[in-house]
Amino acid sequence: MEKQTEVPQGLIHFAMLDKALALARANSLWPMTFGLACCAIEMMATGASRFDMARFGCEVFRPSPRQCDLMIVCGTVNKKMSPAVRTLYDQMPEPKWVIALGNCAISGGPFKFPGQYAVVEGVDQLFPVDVYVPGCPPRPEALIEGILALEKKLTGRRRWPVASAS
Amino acid sequence: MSYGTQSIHRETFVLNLGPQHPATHGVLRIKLTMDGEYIDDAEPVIGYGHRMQEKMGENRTYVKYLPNTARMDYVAALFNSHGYVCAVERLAGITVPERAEFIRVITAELNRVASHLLWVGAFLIDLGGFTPLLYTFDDREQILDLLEAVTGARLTFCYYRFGGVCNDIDDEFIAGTRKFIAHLRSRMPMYHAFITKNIIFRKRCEEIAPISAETCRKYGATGPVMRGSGVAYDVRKLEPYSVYPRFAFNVPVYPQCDCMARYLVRMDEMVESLRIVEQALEQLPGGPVMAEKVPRMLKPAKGDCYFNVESARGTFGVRLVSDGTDKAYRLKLRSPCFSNLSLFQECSRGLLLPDALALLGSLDLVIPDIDR
Amino acid sequence: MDKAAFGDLIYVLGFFLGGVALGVIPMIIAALLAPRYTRAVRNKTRQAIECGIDPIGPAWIRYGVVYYLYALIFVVFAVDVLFLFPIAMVYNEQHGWLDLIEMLLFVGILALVIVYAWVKGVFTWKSRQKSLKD
Amino acid sequence: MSLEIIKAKFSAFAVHGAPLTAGADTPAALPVSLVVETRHAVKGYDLDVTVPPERVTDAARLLDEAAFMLEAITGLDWIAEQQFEVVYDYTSLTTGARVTVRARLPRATPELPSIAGIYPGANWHERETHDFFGIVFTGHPGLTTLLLPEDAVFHPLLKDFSA
Repeated sequence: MEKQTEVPQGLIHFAMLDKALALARANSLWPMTFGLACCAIEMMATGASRFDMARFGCEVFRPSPRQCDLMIVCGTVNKKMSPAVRTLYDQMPEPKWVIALGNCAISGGPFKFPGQYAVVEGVDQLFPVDVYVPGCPPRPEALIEGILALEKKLTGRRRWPVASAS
Repeated sequence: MSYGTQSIHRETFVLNLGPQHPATHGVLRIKLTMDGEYIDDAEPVIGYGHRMQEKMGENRTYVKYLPNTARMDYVAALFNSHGYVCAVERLAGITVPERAEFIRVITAELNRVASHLLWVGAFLIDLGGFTPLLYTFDDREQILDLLEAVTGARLTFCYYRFGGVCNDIDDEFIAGTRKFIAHLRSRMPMYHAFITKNIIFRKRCEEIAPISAETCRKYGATGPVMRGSGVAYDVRKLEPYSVYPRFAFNVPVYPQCDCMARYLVRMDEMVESLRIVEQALEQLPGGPVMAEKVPRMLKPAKGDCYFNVESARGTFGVRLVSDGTDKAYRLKLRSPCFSNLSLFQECSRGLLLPDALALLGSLDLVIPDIDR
Repeated sequence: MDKAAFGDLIYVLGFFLGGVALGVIPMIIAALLAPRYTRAVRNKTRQAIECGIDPIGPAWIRYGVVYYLYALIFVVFAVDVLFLFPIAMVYNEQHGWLDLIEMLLFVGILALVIVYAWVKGVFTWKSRQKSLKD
Repeated sequence: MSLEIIKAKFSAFAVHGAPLTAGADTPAALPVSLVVETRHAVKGYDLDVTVPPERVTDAARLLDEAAFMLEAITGLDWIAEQQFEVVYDYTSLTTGARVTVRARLPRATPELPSIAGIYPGANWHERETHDFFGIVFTGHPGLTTLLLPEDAVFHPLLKDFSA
């Protein structure tokens, strides 16, 4: 099955309705509690009181893949774990999106060296990824920026002012 | 003979407390053979977070391996760096100036408090209470601000160097630390009030999953797990390293062997660590923070040595075998969680599933520390 | 059947159809608007969830009788509430306190199920580990 | 049980008549028990004992009676000398003394009795050493892979390992 990056279309779709659906989905992304390694602690810090992902609709961390529509892959996916990660990706209902959090999820990060035998170099080898958040571990603000980027991808409009590069 | 515990033989079924589970804090999988609500056998399957740390120890030079040390037990990363750096210094014979030793102890103990705070939040989530996480993370963020100002990182610090530390602490850090110590001391009664005295928490933790001192010794479980079983084993006291002998602190030990004892040990350890940091700040000497002539391409002498530190989760040991080149010949990392988890199979037999999760939470596991 | 009864039946039928519609229409909307298929890389979409691992062994096995007793207690109180509806309809028409006593009597007798289960030890979940003291 | 008694007991493992080459860093091929006293501050352990491979369980039993704790089992691949070395680190919970027990194995047939019966904690350490080096611990309750994927047949920490 070639990796299709876009959410499959429904039988019927109206322009206005799709815009409304996209807005609703963008503001209620339910991430899956899926901590692999160090980035998981930063994801917890983002969900906790100071950085508070709940301001962007990402409050509810669902443990079961059936009840979440955003998989934040935070940490190193190694070869023993990759069948489980793909199974979880399958078991998530559509529409679903993936954020690759941290260098390990993007490209194997600090554990990528010639002759390495255990790490999958990048989650996009396993399934399509929507937003890449670099960092080792990325700061909570970076994860929130990733979520805003995903919302922009969904609704086509950025709801939050872009940090001015002063 | 009540219905609940009648032991007519029933078929057992296998349940996967799998790699993706909120209670396993990472990618630990436990194959549970269940008889109704009771656990017949719980076999932890590890390796889902294996990241070749020891293989990388052999094909990276000593200095390039420093970031790796912080990515094993990333919740208390400074202890791993401390163990690795001291092992190389012991082998290469580098002496560290006084001030650097003090800074190492201050930052490491702050990291221990941050690690225990994170553990309290995570442990309570395992038992179903979400609110303590928000309080403890709030306090932990203040520590991370302090450490970030000095080291530049929030979680995976690369702060210690062979021969000292890479950045001196300034007065702002010292003032901030003093303010934080006063703040957390004032918060401890609140934590005890709404966690320790909470009847549900006490019902879930008292007399649950006892681990005897003999089991701890046989399995090599150290740290708060062993001190919760009545054994006062603390590397800072038994094999003093760095400048720990100059500080007066006691090692909290609770004889009850249950989850509550391990929780109380960690709560008291936070207060002890604050005492250490306070005394270290008072006796902080001046002077350089880096030894003078540390060769850039470090080639320690041939031979091997062992160094272990008291990490937040137990003793973290480094066995370093060098053959005189700039890369280690063999770097063995003795991780505390590895041995702490190995007793789970024996100690969880016959437990109810929720109690087994309380036991798993009280062992304070960090999975990449187990899988290395 | 005279006119009035027939009129009431219409109400019941309308109410019933409303209920069915409430259930079916969202399913139709979902079938129309939802994405046609779920992207899968290992086509494990239909599989039972076990934390990412294929389930081992069947789940259709003989369970302990304790769970049956829990279900029984639930069913008893579900039926109990069913009988409270008619009482709620005619409550307080003659002497309210008389209805109250009858209702409490009725619920009290049914509550004996819990007492029985409690005595039989259904609610005690003792861990099968021998504690360290003995 | 103080260190001297342990040291005396260990020297009992010495094969009679074998030349005790004191101070030699790599012991002679002869299975001889070499007990070297080291300074804790310099090496990190107090007693360095090299025992013949089949006596590893006796060493473990001896230290178990002395209430020592098994810290770690390290595998070492001396490819130059075609030998494996398995290093057991024991530490005393009361005195803080550390004993390191070493065993040398031929690289072709890495065979060693398992001490999982005496120290259950060694179960995982031995499985991990088997994972990384392929050293077989006879009598181990379940010598399957621990950290590598279930179907892994390679041993990554061997010096001649190439991914």
